[in-house]
Amino acid sequence: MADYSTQELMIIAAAREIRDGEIVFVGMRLPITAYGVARMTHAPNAVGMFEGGVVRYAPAAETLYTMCDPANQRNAAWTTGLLQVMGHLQARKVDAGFIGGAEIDRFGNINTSYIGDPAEPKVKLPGSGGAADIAAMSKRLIAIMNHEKRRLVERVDYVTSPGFLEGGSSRADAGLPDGGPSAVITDKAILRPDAQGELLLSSVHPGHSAEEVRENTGWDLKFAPDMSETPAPSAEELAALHQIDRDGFWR
Amino acid sequence: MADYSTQELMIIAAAREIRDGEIVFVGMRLPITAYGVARMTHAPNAVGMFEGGVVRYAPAAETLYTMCDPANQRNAAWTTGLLQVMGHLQARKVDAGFIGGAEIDRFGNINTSYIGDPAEPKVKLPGSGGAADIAAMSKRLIAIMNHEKRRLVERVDYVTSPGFLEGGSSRADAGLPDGGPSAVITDKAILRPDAQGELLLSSVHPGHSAEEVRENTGWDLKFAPDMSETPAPSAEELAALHQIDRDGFWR
Amino acid sequence: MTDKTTTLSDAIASLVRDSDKVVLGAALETAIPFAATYELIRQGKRDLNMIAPISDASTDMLIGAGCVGAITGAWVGNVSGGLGHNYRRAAEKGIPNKIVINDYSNFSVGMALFAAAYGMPYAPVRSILGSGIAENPTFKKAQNPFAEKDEPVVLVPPLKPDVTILAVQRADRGGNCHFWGSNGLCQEAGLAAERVIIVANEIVDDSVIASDPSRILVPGFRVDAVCEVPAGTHPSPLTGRWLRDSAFFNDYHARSRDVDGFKAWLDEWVFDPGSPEAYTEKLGSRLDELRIKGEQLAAPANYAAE
Amino acid sequence: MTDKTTTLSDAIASLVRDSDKVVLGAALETAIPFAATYELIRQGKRDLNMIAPISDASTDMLIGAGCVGAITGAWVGNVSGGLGHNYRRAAEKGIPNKIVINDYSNFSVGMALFAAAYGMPYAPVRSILGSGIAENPTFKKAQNPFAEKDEPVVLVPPLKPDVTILAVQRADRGGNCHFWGSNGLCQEAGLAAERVIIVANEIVDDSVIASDPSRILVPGFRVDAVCEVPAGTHPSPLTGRWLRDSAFFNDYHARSRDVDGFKAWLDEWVFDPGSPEAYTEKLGSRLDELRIKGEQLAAPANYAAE
Repeated sequence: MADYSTQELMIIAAAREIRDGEIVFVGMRLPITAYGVARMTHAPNAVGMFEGGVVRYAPAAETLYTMCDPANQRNAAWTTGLLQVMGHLQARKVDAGFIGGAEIDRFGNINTSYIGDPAEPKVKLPGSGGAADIAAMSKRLIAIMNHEKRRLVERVDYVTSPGFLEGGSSRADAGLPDGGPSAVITDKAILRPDAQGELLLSSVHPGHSAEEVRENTGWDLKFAPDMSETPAPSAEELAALHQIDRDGFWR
Repeated sequence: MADYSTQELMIIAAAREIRDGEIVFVGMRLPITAYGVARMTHAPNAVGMFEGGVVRYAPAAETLYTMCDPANQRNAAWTTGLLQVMGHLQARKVDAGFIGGAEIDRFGNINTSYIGDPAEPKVKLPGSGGAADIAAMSKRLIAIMNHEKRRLVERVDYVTSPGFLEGGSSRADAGLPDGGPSAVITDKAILRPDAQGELLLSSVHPGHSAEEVRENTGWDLKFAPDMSETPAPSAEELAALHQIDRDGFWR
Repeated sequence: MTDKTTTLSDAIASLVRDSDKVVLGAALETAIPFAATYELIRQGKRDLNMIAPISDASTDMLIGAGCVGAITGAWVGNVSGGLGHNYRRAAEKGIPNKIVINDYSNFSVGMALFAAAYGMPYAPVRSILGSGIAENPTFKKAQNPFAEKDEPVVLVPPLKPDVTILAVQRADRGGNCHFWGSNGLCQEAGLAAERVIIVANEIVDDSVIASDPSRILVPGFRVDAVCEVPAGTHPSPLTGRWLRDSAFFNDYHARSRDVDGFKAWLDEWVFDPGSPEAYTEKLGSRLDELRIKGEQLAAPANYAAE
Repeated sequence: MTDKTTTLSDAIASLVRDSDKVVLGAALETAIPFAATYELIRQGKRDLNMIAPISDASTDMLIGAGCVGAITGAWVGNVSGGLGHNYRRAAEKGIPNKIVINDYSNFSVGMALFAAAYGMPYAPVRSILGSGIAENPTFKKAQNPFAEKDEPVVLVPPLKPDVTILAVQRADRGGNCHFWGSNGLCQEAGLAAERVIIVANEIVDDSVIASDPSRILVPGFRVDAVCEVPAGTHPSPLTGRWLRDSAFFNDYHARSRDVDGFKAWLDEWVFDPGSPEAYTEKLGSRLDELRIKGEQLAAPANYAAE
């Protein structure tokens, strides 16, 4: 139907979350590609950070398997330590951070640690890595997930990466600075928080319906007053993505 | 009379305070020369640290004006930051530290900040630099001073670098770890603390008398039970010193 | 200079003890001294407390081999595959043994190592507020006494490894070592540790290291043993030297899915080779493909002083 | 890449404001951007709060010229001569003006800058216990909550410079810069600052800096202005580039002993030359003697990725 894949749409939606001149915690896979698209379109001065100790202006030309691959080190804007890079988070210099997760809940809290009771877990997930720090300290958090009922849940089993906690003032009460998820980009839709921190359905990807999205969400998902359709990728956006994704990995 | 100068004796006395394999905060001028003599004689594996961020095994061959001179950087064991080097102090890895000072008192406290009332100082001295940190955290402190009544005083006007504070348990009570001055090397004598932290006359340099030393000390200086004469430099020690001090700066 | 060179086998035997707190690789996904991982397994070390931000699949291997009693870190898995099957089995079913998990985030484990390296009584951290990690019972909650209103902080105690094992591009016989590229927490982990083992891709003359003292990761006087193991980081990458062997990680991920598969993998890659040399030989031409052959040299830096 | 090159005069005019907290050189006795010291004096900046571990005689000059309202640091003097005459006159007699002195030690001012750079609410420090410095009223005393018995610590708040001015061997037009040799607190001061000015001995092509991203002191995206001033660190040394002009420091020390002598010195070396270029010209052949002509290059480091 469309001349782009769902993943391509997700990448381009993620790219649109990055503004020019921003410092962005990039991560791997989909977000790093999104960062590349943003740099090539509307955000040529964005700076990309990788928690291992790498900062880049232009993304690496080669396919990366990890953020620390030699191709990501060569001609980097800075290769240094983890603290030097992640210190920018705690010092509130990072505008946007991207993370994924196994579960996200109604208030945007993300779990990458334990499914089930943490003392007797049903599934032991790898843990935070830097996700907790990124979620706590980025000025905006963008989460990327597949839209499944078991992933978008009423309440996560364990808060690895805090969103709006129980909503309302609870994030601020916990001592966290402004921030929290500004967008959750799934393969079906984009959710955004209301003033209380509850995630609402903000836009539905072309080819999906609001009802389908609700059915695949583990809580009673409300619609944003200005709910719309996610704009399809523009020709310019797709051209940038195709230039990065030469091998068609995301098609 | 003797075939060595007072300063040469002081340097060699200071060198004897360094043990093999130790990490030593070296400083400039007299102590750095002492460190060189120690390396060439009994302490070939001593490591010398400079607070600007330099660590050396062998001292620089050239005359240094400051610890950060290019000659001290070249072929260093490490050139890094101040925290990396001074962090070794707070982590209790530094065995011995050398400092000088304008005033030292009966309990080995040193002042390099204010003469007179700190609020209305008679003389504003440069301040701590790293001296406070070195005095607080080295396992042993060696102070080097000229022996004058106005410098060896009953009580310093300001404690820049803590010794045994008021003596007894007062150093430990202030939260300081074991340490404090183990030797004060002057141009006339060496003082060492008793169990209460009071500096006693431990040895008198050849050519000086205990009474002369007492007269030039600003408190009622007591004699150590094992008081002796400072051993004259050995031929080996002098040879090492002369090899370092090619221009005869210290003769 | 004291000669600190030794075989990796001797270094692990003499410097790593059962129940030690161990950092093995602290650069996240690069420069992981897997040769030391294998040697710890071969020597049957037990009850190790592994401290790490992320060491790719190394920790998962050690868990499966029964070497690990506790995890003190931010992440255990397999970067290529996501989940770590051995970590799951141990945490979910106590196979091969139960493990204690002390959760950290990358930044907080970094600050804990920094605190130990720099002699801090503790590190006040804000970046884990709101996370379950802040409930780690070894942490304490406090208020920032400089803030005008309530401002919670988490106090993280120093983490002092008994032994830190790091991989570097080159070292001299005294353990002075050069590293370039991102280093994660290698410097903090090295400076915090009681004992340090350096796994060097190459042992070079002293003058090479001394020529560039600003490129030193951990100075030799803090190092206890240095071992030359040319492919000692395989399958992880090493800047300017080795590409990542992603197929190897994928194969490990697939085969470690069940216990028998993992045991067969262990036999094939750890016990049968029996030494770093035999492992390298087994890799054979595969290593040639991973070896970086190009040359893009750092711009010269002059240290002359006259 | 945004071009951030500008003249030093423009950088100081646009980025340093009266009453700012300023770090000018943080490598102790090396790499002090004296060209910026002179420019601050020429532009008549007032009430600056100078933060530094040790910046040799730079701070003494600024005090004498009436630019300084406060010292937040560990040491002010003249390394060659010991005491700083202008510092003494200001502190003892209020000449040319009274100054506020916030005493730190080198390590505690370092931890305070680190705390600001890394977003810590404060740094708990032990190395100033027992010193009069611990009575600095901006600090707080506390007990280490992890200790079993009383264990006092001093809590030092973050020190966030409004502007940090650093000297480096080379930078590109985007402010990305290389530094080698000991750097004191330059990285912490650069990362902590609201604004950063880089005084580069040399502006080089982007590819030179990008060839060695591990030698970067402060990344360009944190830099606001970069100024090429070839002898901008004179009379302080710069590793691999310039020797220290000790005679210059001695002359300054002798002449600054009284106010008239200092004013004559200021006229001769700051106001009359009027620009970095004229200052360099005035130094003439003296600079040739200080220029490092030898070559002792760092061993090559390869960053190729294939």
